[in-house]
Amino acid sequence: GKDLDAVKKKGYIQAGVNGGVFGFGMPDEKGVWKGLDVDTARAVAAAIFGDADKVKYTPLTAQQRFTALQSGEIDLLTRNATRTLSRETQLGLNFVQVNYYDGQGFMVPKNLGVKSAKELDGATVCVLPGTTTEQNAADFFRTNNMKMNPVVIESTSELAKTFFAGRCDVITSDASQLAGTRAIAPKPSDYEILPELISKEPLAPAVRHGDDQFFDIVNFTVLALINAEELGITSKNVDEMLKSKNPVIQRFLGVTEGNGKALGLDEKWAYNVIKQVGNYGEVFERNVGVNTKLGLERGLNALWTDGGLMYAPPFK
Amino acid sequence: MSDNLPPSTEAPMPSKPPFWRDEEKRAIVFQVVALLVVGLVSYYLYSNTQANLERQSIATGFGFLDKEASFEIGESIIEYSAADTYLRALAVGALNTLKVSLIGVVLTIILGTLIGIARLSSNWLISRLSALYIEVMQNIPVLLQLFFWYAIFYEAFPPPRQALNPIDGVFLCNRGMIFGVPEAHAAHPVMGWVFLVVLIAGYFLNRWGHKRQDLTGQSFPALRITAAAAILLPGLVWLLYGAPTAMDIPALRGFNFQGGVTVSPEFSALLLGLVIYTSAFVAEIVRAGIQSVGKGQIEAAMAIGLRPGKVLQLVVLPQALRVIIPPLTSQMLNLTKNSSLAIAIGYADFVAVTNTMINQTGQAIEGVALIMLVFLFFSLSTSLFMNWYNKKMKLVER
Amino acid sequence: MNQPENPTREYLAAPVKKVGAAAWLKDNLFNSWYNSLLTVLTLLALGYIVPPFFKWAFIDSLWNSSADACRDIEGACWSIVPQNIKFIILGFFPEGQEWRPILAMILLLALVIYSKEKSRWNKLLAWMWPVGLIIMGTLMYGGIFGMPVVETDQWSGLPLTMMLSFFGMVMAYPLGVLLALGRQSKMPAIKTLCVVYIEMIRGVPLISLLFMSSIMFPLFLPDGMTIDKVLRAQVAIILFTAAYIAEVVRGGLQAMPRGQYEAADSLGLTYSQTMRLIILPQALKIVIPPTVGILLSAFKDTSLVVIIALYDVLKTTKVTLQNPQWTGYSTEAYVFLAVLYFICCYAMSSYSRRLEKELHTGH
Amino acid sequence: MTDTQPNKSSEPIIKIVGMHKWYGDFHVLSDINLEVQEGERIVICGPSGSGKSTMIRCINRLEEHQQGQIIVNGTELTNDIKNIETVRAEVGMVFQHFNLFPHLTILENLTLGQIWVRKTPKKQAEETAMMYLEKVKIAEQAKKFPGQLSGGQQQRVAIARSLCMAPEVMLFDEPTSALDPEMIKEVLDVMIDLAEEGMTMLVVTHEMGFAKSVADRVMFMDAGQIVEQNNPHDFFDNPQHERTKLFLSQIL
Amino acid sequence: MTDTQPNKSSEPIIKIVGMHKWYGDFHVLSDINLEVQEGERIVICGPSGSGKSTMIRCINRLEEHQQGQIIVNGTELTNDIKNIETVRAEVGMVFQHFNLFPHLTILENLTLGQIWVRKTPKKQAEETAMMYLEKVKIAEQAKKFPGQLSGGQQQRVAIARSLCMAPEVMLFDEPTSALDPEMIKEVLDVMIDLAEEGMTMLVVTHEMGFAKSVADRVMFMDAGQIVEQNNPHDFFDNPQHERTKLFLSQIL
Ligand SMILES: Nc1ncnc2c1ncn2[C@@H]1O[C@H](COP(=O)(O)OP(=O)(O)OP(=O)(O)O)[C@@H](O)[C@H]1O
Ligand SMILES: Nc1ncnc2c1ncn2[C@@H]1O[C@H](COP(=O)(O)OP(=O)(O)OP(=O)(O)O)[C@@H](O)[C@H]1O
Ligand SMILES: [Mg+2]
Ligand SMILES: [Mg+2]
Repeated sequence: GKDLDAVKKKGYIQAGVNGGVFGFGMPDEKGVWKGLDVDTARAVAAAIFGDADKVKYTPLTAQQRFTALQSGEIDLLTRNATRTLSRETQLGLNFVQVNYYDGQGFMVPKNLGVKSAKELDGATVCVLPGTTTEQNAADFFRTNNMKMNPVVIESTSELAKTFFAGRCDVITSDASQLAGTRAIAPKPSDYEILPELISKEPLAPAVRHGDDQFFDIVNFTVLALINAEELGITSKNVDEMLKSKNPVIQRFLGVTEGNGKALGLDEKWAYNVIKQVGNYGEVFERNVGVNTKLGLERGLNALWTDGGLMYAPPFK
Repeated sequence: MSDNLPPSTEAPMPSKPPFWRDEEKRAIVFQVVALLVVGLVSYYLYSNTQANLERQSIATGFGFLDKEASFEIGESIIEYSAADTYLRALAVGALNTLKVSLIGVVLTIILGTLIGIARLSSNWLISRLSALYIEVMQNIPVLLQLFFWYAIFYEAFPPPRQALNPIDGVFLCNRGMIFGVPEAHAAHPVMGWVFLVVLIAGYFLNRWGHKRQDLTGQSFPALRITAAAAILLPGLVWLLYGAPTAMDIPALRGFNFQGGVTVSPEFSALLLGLVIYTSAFVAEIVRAGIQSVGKGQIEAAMAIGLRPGKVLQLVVLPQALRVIIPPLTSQMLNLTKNSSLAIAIGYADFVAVTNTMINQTGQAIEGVALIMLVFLFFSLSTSLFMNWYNKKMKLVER
Repeated sequence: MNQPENPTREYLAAPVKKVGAAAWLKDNLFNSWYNSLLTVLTLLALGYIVPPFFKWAFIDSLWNSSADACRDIEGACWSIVPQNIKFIILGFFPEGQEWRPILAMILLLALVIYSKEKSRWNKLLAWMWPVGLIIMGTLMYGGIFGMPVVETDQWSGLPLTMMLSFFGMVMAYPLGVLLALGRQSKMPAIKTLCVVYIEMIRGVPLISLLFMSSIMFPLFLPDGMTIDKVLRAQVAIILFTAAYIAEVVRGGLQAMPRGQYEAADSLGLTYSQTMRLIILPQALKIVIPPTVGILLSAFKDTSLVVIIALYDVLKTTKVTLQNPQWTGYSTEAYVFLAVLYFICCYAMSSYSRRLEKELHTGH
Repeated sequence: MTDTQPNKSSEPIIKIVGMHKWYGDFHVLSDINLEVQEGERIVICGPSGSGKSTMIRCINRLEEHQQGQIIVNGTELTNDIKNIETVRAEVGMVFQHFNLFPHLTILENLTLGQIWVRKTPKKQAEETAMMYLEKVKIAEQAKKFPGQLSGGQQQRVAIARSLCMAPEVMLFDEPTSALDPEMIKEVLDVMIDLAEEGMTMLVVTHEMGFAKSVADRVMFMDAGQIVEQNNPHDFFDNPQHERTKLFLSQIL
Repeated sequence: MTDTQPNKSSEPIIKIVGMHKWYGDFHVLSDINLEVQEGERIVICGPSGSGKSTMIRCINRLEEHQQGQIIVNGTELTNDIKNIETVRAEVGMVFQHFNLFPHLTILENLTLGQIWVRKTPKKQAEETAMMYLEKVKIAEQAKKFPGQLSGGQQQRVAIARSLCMAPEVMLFDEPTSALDPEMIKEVLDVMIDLAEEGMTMLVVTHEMGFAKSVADRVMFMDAGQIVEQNNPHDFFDNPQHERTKLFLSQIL
């Protein structure tokens, strides 16, 4: 397809990322991009070029992101965008496999004594202006016949500080962000995330309409990450796995040829992805897992075998 | 005296040069070309945009404005809830912008004038501090200053449960300043009307006072009398109605104070930030204006025996104003435009509301166009007024 | 006139002037009752603010430590700056190539300092600026002399701020002059176009233009054609700045006495010669101080590009603050930025004031 | 010093005794003693920088003196604001550069002081103003603004503005030196009229023709001191001091 | 009208026929007819606002006339840019306020027109410039800036600047009225020199001594019309019109 050809001709992928969300897409103090979304883009580069470093990043605001993809400024959007019907249809985008299942939640200071979001009538709510965060919060309060006072601040760090200083009673955002926010609290144990999730936010990378081959590659790259975890292949053991007698693994890693050709890639594509980026579990733990500052549980993002939603189709 | 005839046809007319060397015709050709170029470029961009919108199947038009906004806005002058339309949400934003700009402009002029005068003070400390204030405030981006003031508001004040209560009915906490207002009572509208009547009467009294001064030379304390009446007469009405004292006192209920009137920290921080930043510029303008009035003018005024206050009022200020007004106008416009940074500290101004709207509807073109239109409207109306005023103030010269 | 010494003249020393600290205080701080009151109030206010701030900033503070060490202190954690300085100042510029933006900034600084002296303002200098900026651009972009290419999307931090404002200024200047001339023109169509442009641009906030450039501009272009993000922001800044320059230059043009035009006309100079040789050299000189003022606001205003996700110093600082380790220390980071901006702006503004004085005493 | 007081004996309207003034360390005026009788017309001349302006500006306290006494019409000039106002209302001053108020019409320029200082009713103030405008022969310009008048006209307005306050004394500081030759005559004519009406006048000027024809006394200042004063006849024909002779030889 | 053309017969270098000019509705110049022969020296006088400046400014198109013809050295002044440039290069103008270019040195002021209009090489232009500077006797000031010269010197530079363009005609608009009396002489001397060399000159001035000694013809204008013109002798001694008589009585 034309997008894939253009990417191959350029020799790198131009990826649109958030640029300001720790754990998902943000440069570190050396200016190196880090995060789950970033690793997704790197995986795609590894699949196409055999080199995960063949990515250039374009930080985008919420308003810019879809136009940037439509106008061809970027090839791939991995910027924690929620997959919705209208975006797929009206905006001319194709979302691929979800790489993070999120949902909007609330966090409160424990000393408020609030145990459920339903008890928040009349509360002052700190809101990060996402695309639908404000709307979701308003909808939730309206359906439950409660009143809210929003305080909408553009930047996560400012918003977090404001919340910790007590300007708001409660903060609402995607659950992934809430966990991160709690992590940076002066005393994290003083805060708790309420059980309700008031929205479904399946975050997925997206490509333009019009190049199905490129769509397939991106889609299966994400799935390959999940599949590798299912198969127990990690970046550490992938070389040994090459020698595995398991035909599923052989097919997956390209020892048995066929998958690569079908996608129009090198047969070693999945091997490259896992070798250079790791499987989904590794990516998750590295960027957002319990041992990071964000400290997120796998939850919905665990493999289906562990009670999560991550499930890869057979690679054959 | 020469006769005032229109050009007659008898005298020889100047002969006509070839058109390419004719100044007037050249000018016409040049202008037509310029207009054509601008037109063509606009058309090109327009047609590209149309094509792009079509291709990406982006819906355009302002039809979305009467859809339900379905988001809440932190503060509003008019009634608003998430069930209202986008149009109303935008109106709330525009009013919020207007509110912070208007109050900001007034405070900025007052503060800026004070500091500008303080800069000229003979008190070393005061003039140095004003100079420092001006330097520091002018040279730090206003966005950073907004962060600073906002942080002060939410860090320095206690949470609502430990709210400061300096005077009865007034609470200070990190939710803002909440104060009690008298509960609605039949006396209030009457008091309002009486107040208004006193003001109008005061205006005429003042005019009468001037006339009397013109006639007799005696000045008349019309302002003082009006001020006294403006306080006493509504008070009298209040007493006549049986002195209703019921107050709508804010009380902590649930998470927040209920009742009373709240001034939010976001509004206060934005107002303070804008006022302090802009007043530094205004101070410099005022200082330059005052200094632009020649020493000779002041000496001449003193030489006819005017007191210092009158020298300032009758001679210095009217002349300084002419120098001050044009740059002051641009500073007022800057303040209005800078209020669009509100989004950084959570005040729901027009830009912030429009942003949310763009996020929800994806109508970026319309949103940006609306922002531009609204600000253009604010700016142009201010400029028009100021130009009119400036023309009025202009010195008549030969 | 050399006066003969006047025999009757005896010079007396001035009446004894009170000297010493006490007299100075009396003269400058307590020379009337309200001045005394003001002094006392001011001192009280200072006493209330300064010591706690001093304690926070200098006594209880840490200057270069890990983020964890900062958790236990009361005062400021300045460590956030040295620990992240590379990213805050230079952003994404590739490792190993840092010397390039640093050299470019030094070059710019040298150029600015060299231009300080009024005596050096000549044709040579007028050429040095564009050439200098081109060299800086080349240094940043690379691609020759074995310097690897660094795409504009990796330009960030302070160099980006400087580039946006200085390039913005240099490019906006001629455009602004043309607009000013257009606004003074006798041709109604040209005049109207210029007036509309200037008033439109001045009437809207810069952020709406930046929005335009980032969100809407791609829609203006034919399918598949994209323009570099930095360049788009740069264009928005240029268009914005040009409108302001136009107004300043117009002031200078209006200050030119009619006699200068007439003298030039009667020598037989054409319109463009008159402008180029007689009017503009004088008019532009008059407006140097307000022009520096515009440069200053351009410099401060570049901080608004955060709104379209360009990584100027403010954005790099904000990103640093996104890192959970450092999120709590935004005050310190912003104070650092404020000082950085203040130093740059103060240098420029005090220079412009000196210039104003110099130009004033000149003829 | 040759002292030729006119034959008047009453209390002098201006009395300066041992007055000194410094600008910083610079001793501008040194031991000035001067008595001016009512109706006297004094012309002050001297080289540039000799302190002429400073001296007459001290008389209505536009400058402060540091030593000695200045008594105007019985009121001594001290820091007392009340006294200063009294004196200023009695002493009119005409400046070299007119210093009309450009934002007010000619008429308003003339009524301003009357209304705010003298508390005269506006109508009456306007009548007075028109009277003086007629006296200086520009009544028809009353509604114009200063910027619309020629220099000579402006200076005449400035004189009228002072006269409106009905001052006891008029001070003129080089009133004609900013004017074109033809306008000088206009202004001098007005001043001669005034002199003939018996107004007390102190005039700093180098118009020696004027000095000769109207002055009761001509004073010569140099280096902050009054070097010589005499009646015009003796002053011009028979100057006593070398310095005066030199000065006169240069300007005549 | 008494017409005393000098005894020359060739085609006139300036010819104005039935020229009218309006400012808006105000009829400034009415039916002006004038012929100037090469080498003629004409002095124009008249009361303020009578249109003297306007008339000579029409001659090099600083003002546009609406009716009638102005022909300079065979070229008619119309909207044609080419013609305007031709005429301006042939007509030099000296203004009351000199209008030197303050940002250029004296030398640069003089070479500017030569280099850009006449396309003379710089070196040659400088030589010409120095020659004229010597003629007006300020060659030693060539490297200075206008702000550093006195008014009289500036006006002489302005004259030299015009001369550098080797004009056929020189227009002077009250060239001495912004000057001090002593400087007036300097400038008049230069103008007399020019007159003696046979330069065609139109001079608006009220220096009647100058008019008497050098003018071939003196013109009196009033209310936008040429009221009277004559040789200086007859003009001053025997003016025909009442208006002229009145005017002369005032200024002489
Ligand atoms: N504000 C001031 N500070 C310091 N020195 C001053 C000040 N004003 C005037 N002088 C000095 O005082 C001296 C007397 O000045 P003054 O103006 O009285 O002279 P003058 O006799 O009026 O001269 P001129 O004829 O030039 O007006 C001069 O040497 C002047 O430089
Ligand atoms: N641009 C203009 N617009 C309108 N009226 C003008 C303009 N320029 C001059 N006038 C009027 O035209 C008349 C003639 O002006 P002009 O300058 O030619 O007079 P002048 O004879 O040169 O007077 P002066 O001796 O004062 O220089 C005057 O009444 C003047 O007010
Ligand atoms: Mg003086
Ligand atoms: Mg004239």
